[in-house]
Amino acid sequence: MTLVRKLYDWVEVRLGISEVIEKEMTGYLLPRTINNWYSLGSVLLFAFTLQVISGILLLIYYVPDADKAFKSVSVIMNEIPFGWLIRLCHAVGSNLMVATLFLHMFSVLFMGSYKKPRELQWVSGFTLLNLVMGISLTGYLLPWSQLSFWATTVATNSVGAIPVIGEYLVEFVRGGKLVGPPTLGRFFAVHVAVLPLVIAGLIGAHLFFLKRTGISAPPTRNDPATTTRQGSSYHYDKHEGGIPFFPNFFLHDMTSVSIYMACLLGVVFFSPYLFFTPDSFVPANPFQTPAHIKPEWYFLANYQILKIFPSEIIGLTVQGAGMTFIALLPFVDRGDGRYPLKRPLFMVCSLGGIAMFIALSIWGHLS
Amino acid sequence: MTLVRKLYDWVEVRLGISEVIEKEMTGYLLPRTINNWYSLGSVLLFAFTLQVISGILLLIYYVPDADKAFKSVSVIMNEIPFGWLIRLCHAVGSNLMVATLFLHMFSVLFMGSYKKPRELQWVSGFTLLNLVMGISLTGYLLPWSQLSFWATTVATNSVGAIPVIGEYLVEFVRGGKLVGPPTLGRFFAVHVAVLPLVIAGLIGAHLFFLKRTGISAPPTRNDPATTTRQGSSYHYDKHEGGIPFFPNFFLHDMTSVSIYMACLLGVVFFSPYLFFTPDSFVPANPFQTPAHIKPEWYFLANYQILKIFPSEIIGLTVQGAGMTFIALLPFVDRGDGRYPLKRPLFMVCSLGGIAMFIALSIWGHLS
Amino acid sequence: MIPVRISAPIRILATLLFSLAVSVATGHAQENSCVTCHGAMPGKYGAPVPLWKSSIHAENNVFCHECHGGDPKDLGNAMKPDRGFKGVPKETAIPETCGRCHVGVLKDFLGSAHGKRLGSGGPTCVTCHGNHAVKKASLEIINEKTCTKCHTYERARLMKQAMQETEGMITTLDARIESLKLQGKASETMEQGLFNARNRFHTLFHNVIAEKVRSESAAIKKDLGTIGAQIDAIEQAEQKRKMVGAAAIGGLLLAALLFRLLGKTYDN
Amino acid sequence: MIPVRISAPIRILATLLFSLAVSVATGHAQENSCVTCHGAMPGKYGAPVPLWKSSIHAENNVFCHECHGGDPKDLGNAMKPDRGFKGVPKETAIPETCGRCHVGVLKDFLGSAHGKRLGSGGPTCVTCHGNHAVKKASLEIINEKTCTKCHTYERARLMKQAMQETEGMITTLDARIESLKLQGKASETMEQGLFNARNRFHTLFHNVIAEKVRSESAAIKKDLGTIGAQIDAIEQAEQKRKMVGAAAIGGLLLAALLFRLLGKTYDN
Repeated sequence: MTLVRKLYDWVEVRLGISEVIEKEMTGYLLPRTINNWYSLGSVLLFAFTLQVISGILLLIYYVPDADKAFKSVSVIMNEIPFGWLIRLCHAVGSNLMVATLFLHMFSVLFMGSYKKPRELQWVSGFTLLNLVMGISLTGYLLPWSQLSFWATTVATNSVGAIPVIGEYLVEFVRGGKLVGPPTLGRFFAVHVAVLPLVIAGLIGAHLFFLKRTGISAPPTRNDPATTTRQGSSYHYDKHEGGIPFFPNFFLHDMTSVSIYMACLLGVVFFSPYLFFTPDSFVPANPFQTPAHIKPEWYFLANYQILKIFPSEIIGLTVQGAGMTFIALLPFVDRGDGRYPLKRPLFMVCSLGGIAMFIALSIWGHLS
Repeated sequence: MTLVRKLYDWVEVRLGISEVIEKEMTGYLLPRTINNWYSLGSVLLFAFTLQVISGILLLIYYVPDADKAFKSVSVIMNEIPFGWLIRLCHAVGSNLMVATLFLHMFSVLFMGSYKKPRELQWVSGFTLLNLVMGISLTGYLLPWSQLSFWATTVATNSVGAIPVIGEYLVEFVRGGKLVGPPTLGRFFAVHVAVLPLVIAGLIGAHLFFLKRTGISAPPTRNDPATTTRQGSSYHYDKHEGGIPFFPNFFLHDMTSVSIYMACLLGVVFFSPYLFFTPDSFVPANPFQTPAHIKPEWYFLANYQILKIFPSEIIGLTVQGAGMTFIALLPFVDRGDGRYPLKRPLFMVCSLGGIAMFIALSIWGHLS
Repeated sequence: MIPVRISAPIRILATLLFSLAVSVATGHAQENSCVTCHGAMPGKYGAPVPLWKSSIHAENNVFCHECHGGDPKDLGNAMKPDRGFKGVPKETAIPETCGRCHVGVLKDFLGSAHGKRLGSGGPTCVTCHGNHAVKKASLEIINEKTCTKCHTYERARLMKQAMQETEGMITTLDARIESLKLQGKASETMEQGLFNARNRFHTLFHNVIAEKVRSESAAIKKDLGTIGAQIDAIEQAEQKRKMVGAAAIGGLLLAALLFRLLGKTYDN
Repeated sequence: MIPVRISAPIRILATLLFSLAVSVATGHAQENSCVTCHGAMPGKYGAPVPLWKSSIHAENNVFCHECHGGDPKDLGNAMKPDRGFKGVPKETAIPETCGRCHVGVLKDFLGSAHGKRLGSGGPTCVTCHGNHAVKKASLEIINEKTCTKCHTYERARLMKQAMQETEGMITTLDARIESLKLQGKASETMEQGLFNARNRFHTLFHNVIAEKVRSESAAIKKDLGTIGAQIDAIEQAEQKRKMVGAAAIGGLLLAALLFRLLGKTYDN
């Protein structure tokens, strides 16, 4: 009986840890047909953790004050040992995380995993996507560069188009009539505390939903036309005879995480300025509007929608309607079938939607 | 069938929520003899939440920079609407939270609840006490007042007495030879991000241990001389026939939380400067050492121990030994009995220890 | 906070503070050859030393040579004229000697009825303030004994009365502001206001026109009243908070009671 | 960052930038009575207008009256002497006219062999720089055609050669620093160094002593070399990072492969 074994037994007597491990790890069974798209959730958990860790390290030297923010970021990039690495990982990581969230959503979309009984997973997941975009937006202001300042000015401006409360809302968000030092304080608190907590909480809920329902099996051409679960009683998808989460799928997860990390470092080391424009390295100047301020790539479609409509309020309404439609997709698309090739209308709409999103983004980038 | 009922049923089909509620709330039974000391855990959860919320609000206007920190705190106290309330709640709350932690620990001590199979609860709880003292210490520096500056200088100095690595450690903690701007950055990151995360994680572990073992019943004079659980197998303390956590004990918890909150507001409104000295309202000045810098009341015993021993290293060793003893108490005190009046040696040692702690604190305060 | 245009009193204050800081830092506070030699001498040559030691000058590290010249660091040549030694100033040179530091006061004094009689029977600085044992200036200096050395006390009494109340107000406000400050209240503007009012008040002391003293005192008291009102407002806000706080605490204790009672019903 | 002691070139630069900003802000860029009237005139009275419009002066909003005086805002009285109108400057007054703005250059020119012959056959500013169509100064101004108007080209060629390389270095370094800056690298000290070297270099242009040009150019090149070395160091560090990065990425991909293979064995 080794020391480790002794320790394990000691804990076992007190906590019944073997039962927990059985339930969450080795006895948590996944469908045999599970594919690598399913590991994107773990990749996202990893990506979020990486953002938290790099963010905490940045907190040591970053100063959330309009006079000092830009300089403090410059010090981090140039003087603090490995400051450049941590900052680039954080900035590039946020972009890759949003990209991975899109992939995660698309895979769920095409495998029809959002359907009953997993509506709540979809809604919480889509909310998470939006919150992550929000935490990226608030983080964008913090370096207090020309890009930060003007991108935030543009982004907060559009809020003003909301009828009645719009103007009040803009002032509340900015802490004043214009983007300025109070905006930085607000965005800082939201970026480092409010949104991380809300996102962590919602990740918890997302995983809780997942564990209570059981994971979905990938759809196949031979799926029965009706789901096995029509009734009004709760049922946990056990996937008997499936593969265990640990070690089998955990190793899949680790493969995907390693590849994600390789991509992240690829950008950090070989194209570190992919997500920066020259305006990112000029301190914010409220008296000088740069020529071409564009939001981050994942906001380009929204930006272009606002631009192509004659009035901002129409643009906002269209966006709101689109977002609501996506959020409520499981309640709209209630058919039983999940195999995409058997659902032509769904395929046309989804692919069309994605194509439109990409087209709008490119248009926004070029215009 | 009302709308709420419909919604509940909808969620029930998907998540089997009734099972969760049964397990965690109405079916989670506590011993009938449970007393109000048991609600201190909930009070502490509430206190921690309050610190997190008030802390996030303070983040909006606080600037963690040596040039701006003091002024920003002054602005919060004098200009921001309700800034004074939030800041006082945070500062007073930290003191009350430490006090409540002491009470929680004493109740566990005298009810012998730390004994097998709950050693891990004790160890995690004692670690939490130390972490909360740590988060208080790091928060103490942030206003960058004379008190902050010199108390931190004194506190970090004593680390230097550790042999071999002491000097290196002091420099690492301070980010330089002396307390200065880099120290503020470090303490800020630790205070707002590192320690809150670690504490939240450990609270999770503490609750997990609690839920796996089941809660202890208060000891009585008539307890059997041997515990019911001598074996080497895991057993959950069900307390069959006990009262449910919800709503019964939850209402006890709410009573205690209300009283805690009343105490907090009592200090905030009627003795707001109880935990401040005049030096708290003078900006930090590295060239002027104030006459009587004392640590917060909960560090006075440690401070006095360091002072009464001829060399700092002996003082630190004594403290370390004492702390280790308390941390490992369940492994030292392994007897079966839990009813304190039947354990004279234990009573003498505990009361003696507490009396010594209080005496040292008073001595430290007066000296 | 120091205003951009630095007035004479502030300059003096700054100089005092600086010299104080330097003296303390270099640690040679009371050691210099003047004190060493004269302290050991009997009679009139040694007498000034203990007097000086009890003075506000000694308290603020203003040394012998600062009035009498000479080089306190060089025992052998301390009193040589080529080291700037001046000895006892002539009566008519006294205001100028004191005025080297007390710039604003010199101007006020020379313009006053007192100053205009300098050399023709009028008082000099030391007539009222004494010389070596010079004390912190206060209203006590205006008293029957001193004033009646030259003229009747009547007008002086009127002036003193007019100023007494103001002096009291300043002292009280100073204490109140200090206590707010030690509670972390923003007191900069009030402190600045009081500082200005006190300076304005101090210029009155050497202006010996009763009517002007009365009218100026009234204006200063008005300013002080404004500051007092600001302090009152802060203290009233504090009182209001206490009332809201009491209500909140009452509510919480009531809630605690209700939770307890509700809990009881479930327990049974 | 502006150094504390502000040298003449910087002062001029600041003035230029300021007047530029003001002109742009007030939006009256090219409208004034000089241009309005003369632009419509034929022959020699109208000729300067298009020339000026193509000049660096027009580009930087330096208008007719700034050399010729007069009041461009008052059409009727624009050319009255009492409005400061000067007309065409006399030959000997030309350096002084240009030197009102180009202060440092005037000093250099007057001290040079060129300047010492002012009025006795030597060149003035406009001999080399032209008058109305004045272009941005560059090494191109030193050319056989211009110089041989007065003397042989031999020495001028030597000077040009000595300066050409420096000019190239400055241009290259400027571009390299700019590119570092757009990557967020700390470039302040290098920028400051280049700014100083460039100023020092510019003073050489009006000093027509071949030996001095050569020795000064060498010293400036040495300074530029130091800056170049700093940039090299940054770029090398970047290269080194890339290598470490490549290794890390390789390691991760290998790990991915191993995890995959291990996963396969469990799956089967």
